Amino acid sequence: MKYGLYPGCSLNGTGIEYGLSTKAVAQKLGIDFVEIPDWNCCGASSAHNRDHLLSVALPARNLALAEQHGLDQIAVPCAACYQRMKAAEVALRDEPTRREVGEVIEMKVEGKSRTRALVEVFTNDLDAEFLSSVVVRPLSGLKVASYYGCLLVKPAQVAIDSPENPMIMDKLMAALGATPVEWSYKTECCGGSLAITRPEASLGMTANVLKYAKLAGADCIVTPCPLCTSNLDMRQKAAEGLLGMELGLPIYYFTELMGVALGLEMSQLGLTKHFVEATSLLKNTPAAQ
Amino acid sequence: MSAVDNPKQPAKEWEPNIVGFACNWCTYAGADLAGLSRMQYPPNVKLVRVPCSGRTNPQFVLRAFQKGADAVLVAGCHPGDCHYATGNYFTRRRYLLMQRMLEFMGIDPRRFQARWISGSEAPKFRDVVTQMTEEIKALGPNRKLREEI
Amino acid sequence: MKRIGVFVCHCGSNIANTVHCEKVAQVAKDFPGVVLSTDYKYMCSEPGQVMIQEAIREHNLDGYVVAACSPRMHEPTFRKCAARAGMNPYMVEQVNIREQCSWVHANKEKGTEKSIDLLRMGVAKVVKNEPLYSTTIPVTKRSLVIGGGIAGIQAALDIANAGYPVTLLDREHTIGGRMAQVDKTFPTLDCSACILTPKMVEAAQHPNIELMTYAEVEAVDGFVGNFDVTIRKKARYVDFDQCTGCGACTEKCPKKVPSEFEMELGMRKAIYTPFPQAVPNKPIIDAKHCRYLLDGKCGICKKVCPTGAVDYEQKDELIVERFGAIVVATGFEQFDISAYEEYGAGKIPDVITGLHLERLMNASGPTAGKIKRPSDGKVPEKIVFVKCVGSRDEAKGRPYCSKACCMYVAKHATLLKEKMPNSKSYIFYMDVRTPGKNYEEFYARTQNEYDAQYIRGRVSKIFQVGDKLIVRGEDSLLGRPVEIEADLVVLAAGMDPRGDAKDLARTLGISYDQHGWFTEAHPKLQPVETHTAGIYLAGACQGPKDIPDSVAQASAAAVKAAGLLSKPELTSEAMTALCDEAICSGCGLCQSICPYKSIEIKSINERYHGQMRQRRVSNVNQGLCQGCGACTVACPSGAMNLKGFTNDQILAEVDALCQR
Amino acid sequence: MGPIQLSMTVASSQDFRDRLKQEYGVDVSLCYQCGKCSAGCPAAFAMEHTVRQILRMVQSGLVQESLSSYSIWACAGCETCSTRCPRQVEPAKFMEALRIEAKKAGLVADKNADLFNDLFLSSVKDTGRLHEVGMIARFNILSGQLFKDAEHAPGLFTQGKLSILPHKIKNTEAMAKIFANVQKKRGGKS
Amino acid sequence: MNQITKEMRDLARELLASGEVKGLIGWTKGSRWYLTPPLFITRPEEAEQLYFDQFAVNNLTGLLLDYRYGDDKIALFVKGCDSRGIVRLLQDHQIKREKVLVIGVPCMGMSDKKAVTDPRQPVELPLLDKCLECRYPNPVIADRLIGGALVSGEPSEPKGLTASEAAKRGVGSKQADRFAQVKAIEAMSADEKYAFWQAQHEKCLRCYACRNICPACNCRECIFESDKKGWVNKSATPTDNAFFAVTRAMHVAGRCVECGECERVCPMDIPIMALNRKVIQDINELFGESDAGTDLDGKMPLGLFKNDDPEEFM
Repeated sequence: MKYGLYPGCSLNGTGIEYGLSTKAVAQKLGIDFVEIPDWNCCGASSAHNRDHLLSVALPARNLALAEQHGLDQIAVPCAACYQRMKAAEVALRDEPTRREVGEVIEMKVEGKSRTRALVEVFTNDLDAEFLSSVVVRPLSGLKVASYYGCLLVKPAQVAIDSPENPMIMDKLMAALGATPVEWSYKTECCGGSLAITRPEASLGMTANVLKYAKLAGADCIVTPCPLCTSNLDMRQKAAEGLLGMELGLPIYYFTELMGVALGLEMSQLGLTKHFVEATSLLKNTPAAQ
Repeated sequence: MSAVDNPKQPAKEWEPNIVGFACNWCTYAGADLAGLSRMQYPPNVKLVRVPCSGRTNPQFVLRAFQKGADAVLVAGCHPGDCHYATGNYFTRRRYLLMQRMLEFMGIDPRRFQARWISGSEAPKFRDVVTQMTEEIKALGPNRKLREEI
Repeated sequence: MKRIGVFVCHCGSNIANTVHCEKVAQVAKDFPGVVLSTDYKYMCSEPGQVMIQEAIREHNLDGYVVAACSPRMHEPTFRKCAARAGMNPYMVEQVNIREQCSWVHANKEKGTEKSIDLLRMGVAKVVKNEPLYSTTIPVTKRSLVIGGGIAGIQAALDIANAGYPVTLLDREHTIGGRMAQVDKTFPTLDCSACILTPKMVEAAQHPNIELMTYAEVEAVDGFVGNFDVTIRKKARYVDFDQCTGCGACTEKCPKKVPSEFEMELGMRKAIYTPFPQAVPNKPIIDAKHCRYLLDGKCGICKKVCPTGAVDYEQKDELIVERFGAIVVATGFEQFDISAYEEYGAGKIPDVITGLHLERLMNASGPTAGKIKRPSDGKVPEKIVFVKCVGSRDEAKGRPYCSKACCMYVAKHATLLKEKMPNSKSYIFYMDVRTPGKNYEEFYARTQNEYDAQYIRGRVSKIFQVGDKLIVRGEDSLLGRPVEIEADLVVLAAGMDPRGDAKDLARTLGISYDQHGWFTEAHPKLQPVETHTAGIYLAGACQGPKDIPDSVAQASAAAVKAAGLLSKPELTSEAMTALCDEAICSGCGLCQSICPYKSIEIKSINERYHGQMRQRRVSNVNQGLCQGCGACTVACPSGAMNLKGFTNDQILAEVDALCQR
Repeated sequence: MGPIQLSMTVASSQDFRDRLKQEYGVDVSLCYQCGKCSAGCPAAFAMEHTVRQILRMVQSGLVQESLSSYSIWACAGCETCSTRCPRQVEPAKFMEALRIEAKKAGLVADKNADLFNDLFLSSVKDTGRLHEVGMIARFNILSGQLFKDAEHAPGLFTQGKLSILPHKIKNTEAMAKIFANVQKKRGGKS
Repeated sequence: MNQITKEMRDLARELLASGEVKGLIGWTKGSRWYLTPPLFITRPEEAEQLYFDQFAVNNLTGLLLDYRYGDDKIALFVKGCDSRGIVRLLQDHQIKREKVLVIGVPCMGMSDKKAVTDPRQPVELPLLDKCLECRYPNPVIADRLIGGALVSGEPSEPKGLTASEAAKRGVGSKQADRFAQVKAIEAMSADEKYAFWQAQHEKCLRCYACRNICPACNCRECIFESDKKGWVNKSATPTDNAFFAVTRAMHVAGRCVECGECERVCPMDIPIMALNRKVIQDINELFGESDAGTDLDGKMPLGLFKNDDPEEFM
């Protein structure tokens, strides 16, 4: 299987463990990711607040580059990038928009390449049975709250699963041997986009997500989004202060947990780069012994 | 040989003559509603009342072109709303073919149009008639398929 | 050449303002066949009609054209006018120079010109008109009522009381419908069963009513006055002639199934009656769950039946019966709440619907009238109601108001307070709609006397934390988000058309709207008729309704049906299709296209070169044909023609419009 | 301050509503004020007016007030409201439209958000990518919050999550062109 | 004498002698080497006149219409293309199934006699275009079969005694080009199209040869010959000819069995099949693929509808 890969800015920065684990897991599963050459920032989280055309044009250049290199499917790990890229893909289905955007980026763009969220590629394109069959260290006993965030499931035009109760990652976790917990904050916003400009508001939202995961009995949270992860991970201490309760919830990228289940080294997956200590929970699972 | 012709007046500007076949229950009623609502539209489309759009034989359309109509409109109830339950479904099939056949013969597709206009769609009736008149005005008189006078 | 008269109407100033009526009449004098052309202020007025009648006699007219308003307005007037003067009414054509001319064109020259063109068309047509006559057809004096809910029962009783036999058909195995599931009724709070069951029994015992339960309509042929209806009588596996309804079989049956009647809050057996007051009160076997019918094991019911009524070999039976009129009263389905994922609907057991609550409140329901929540049987204290679930929600494909929910929620809140004085109801609403007699007063009492807290706003999310349900909404009057920790949430689910309503509509040949509600012939003036003569609508199948509205409409439909049955015979359409047998080659292309199945192929004998031979030709049943004319277009040879809209007439109209 | 002169405010704001519809595809007349948007809004607690109220302001013609509202900047863009809106008004798109319009009208209430957007886009414009460290550092300096999140910095560096030097794409000219062309389309100078 | 001719004569003799059929329609060798016209016989001894070769191109099914009201059972020979005409007549109730005995023959492809340069000099002639485009070389319906013919209701390869010859001659080799002419005309501008057809309509003599040979044109009285209907001027003006051409195409819409006989018999070489193929192409695209006259139970595309037919008239 061959896909174009749009890593996005975070995977070289705050989401470095997402980048590492994605590449490691892909290699292990025999999936060929070709990074879109010379890709640029998709414009999240600012372009759409300034100019609609700009917010389509920035991702459109990436789509045009993908087309040029014959990449008809582009896997996008970052949920924010996915939403912007997919929204641009949808907007480009309209002929006049396609023309206008073509003039802006001064490149031909036909809108042939499909934007795919990485989590969807790893679940829909891979047989669940196949996945279970390659698991060498099942995550038995690990109670995981799957946290999808907003950007993969809203709005409807770009959604990869139900906006209220998505299951795609829960099923993936089950295939890895973990126990997905039922909870109601799967798609509630963590406030990531406000983290810098309105930190207090953002923290309130982050804290709620963490609280309900804890109340649902989860040992940890798994996400497909670098924004959510850095928010939930980096600010968990502050959230504990705000809530007045202890949380201690490691925040994993789903690729990290896949990597562990597939038998990869934790350091190779970036698991040592977390704020909330993330390795001991996995070492303590019965499977690891 | 319009009867109001006044020989003293200069020749009038050419106006398109458009024959419309309208089903009694929807489009004809929609046209009546346009009147009741005092909507204004050009007088170029004249309606022949038929019970159902399904009564409109393609040969009537050919005859209109032959006798000098500049365009023909066939209009009826929306599929599913036919007073006779299914008539307009047959209309739809027949005129999908007829429209293509006329285009194949070299007739500009704007000169033959079919439309669903319900009894409540007076604005749509007005818009269709207005737009069609404007289109045909731009196209000029129809010479194709017309009999020699 | 026929002698034609032309009458141009001014309609006061309605036409005359933008059309030179005198000029139009003047020009028409030169049209071929016209022997008289005149104009008048109001042609439809008494003096106008007298003028026309005198002209008919004086000028010995064969036909006339009146240029006036729309024929949809006054065609019957001018036809009758002709008849009074001894002229066949179909020798009249009306040309529309008001709605389609004077009212839509401001320029008087152009209006006049168009009027002349239209009039030329009318004259060209009327010259080719022929006298037409209606025929009469007999009426089968029986009525079919489809659906045995409160609307169907009421319609059947009213028709039966008017003296006509009625077959009351229900697909379920008892009549009673939705109302049987309801505990109490607003705004009087009488017990639903107490007012419904007597009517069910009355229907069953009425000498003019034949009850046909567990049966469905398969096909409908024929037309008003004579519908041939194919009915499937589903196999019940119990011979009702022998069954005494003793209940031994139900008691011994080992197979338990969630009860549909109890909204799956309780169980029933595989051989069962849905509820104690069912009519007929005899059990049937549910073939989908019966162990014997599924794998041949068990057979206990047959063993215990004292009369040998259980018959596993019973098969569906198809019968064809003829009816003069049909009343459709198939009701509604409750909206499937699982579309509201944000409410956890269908996932959280304690998020229920109004009908669930009805069963929980009902003394003969699964909890014997104790309000216990489905998850753990706990008695709820804080109950949240959410209105407009599956109503007024375009995103869920339900833009319409379901009409009954505002009142049934008020009723629920009142009854809960009565049953559980310590409970508290919170009701999220967008608007409270109470347009019914004593409805507003009831709603006021719900707030004042029964302590219900009304909160204006739509709920956004419901989720479970521990054994509580968190309900989040905005109190839009406060402008602040609010949250309630509830024990039970009742979604006031709206009404949906029956899932198979569209199929039935197609079978009956009636129309339906985009949702599947059956369409009345006119929203104001013909609210119970359909576009298909002889088929009437009663109850919620036409759109959401509460019980009083359903019953009122049922009686209205019954009057329409009885009125039809009371006629000695029906006058058929005069403008029908007619086949020219000399030309017809009997190919049958017209047959498949006819929506009324009014075309048959018959054999005729004719003399040919001195020998008799047989030949197939189409034959139009003049009683069934409604005059759509689809057959005329299917006929390549032009053998099929439509009286009043003949090929010749339409061609003449086209020619006249093009001749300028 | 007397009552709102509705007949004036509604009439004079029709252009604005038309523009929302044409340019942003947001038709505020669809909104029947049910409040489902605000009830589900995770940031509602940080807003002085709920989304529904801002929509109402625009319906009633209080355009100025809506644009200078702080609430539109508290919106996290999570689209929950748009997903649940029974009338498909798309409140999230509406809030986004107001933010763009507020910027145009010079009515941005949240200076931090404005600064953030400036820095974000200038990073993208210059290098083609977002340089997280550079942007956050500059934001903190310019917004006068020198030490915000500073406690995380050592961790971030040692984890290799923050690189001091920005990543630059090869074809930075392409970026400059995109920004210039958008400007041109908007009728501004390139 | 070829094998198929021999089998033809034997079977004809047997059928007529036994009285199983009252008459039989076949082909006979004509006055020139490139002519094999139709023949109607009633007596066993006439069977000797029957003949079959690559010039037996006439579709005989239309001739059955002369016997449609009779009580006599008639036998006739059909090639693959002809046999679809039988289905047409049966579906249109013009003949009774029990009154016709259909004998299927295999087909080697028919030669184009228009290529004859010297009437006295027999030469190898090219195939007719319609045979190059042939999709049904085998009978779709038959009561008897000769020459190893096989019945097939689906498009198929030529079967039977002449199979290899048919393959060699290229029968069906240009199936894919069936709509080539339609596409070529569609590619023209509106004025070019009109000029193209106007030139055809100027040639038309209104001899009705096309109609007379057509198994779908089975009306008892054609509207173009009906004097009291006033549908169309009988004179052969271009506009009336256009009216005739379009109307005929619409009348056989969904019913044309693509035997191509109308175009073959046209004395003025008007590309009549381009019109029929245009309709067939559009029906296939709009309402789903179907081949008229291949299935006795098949429904006529214009006699039915689907609720979700393409919608262009909103």
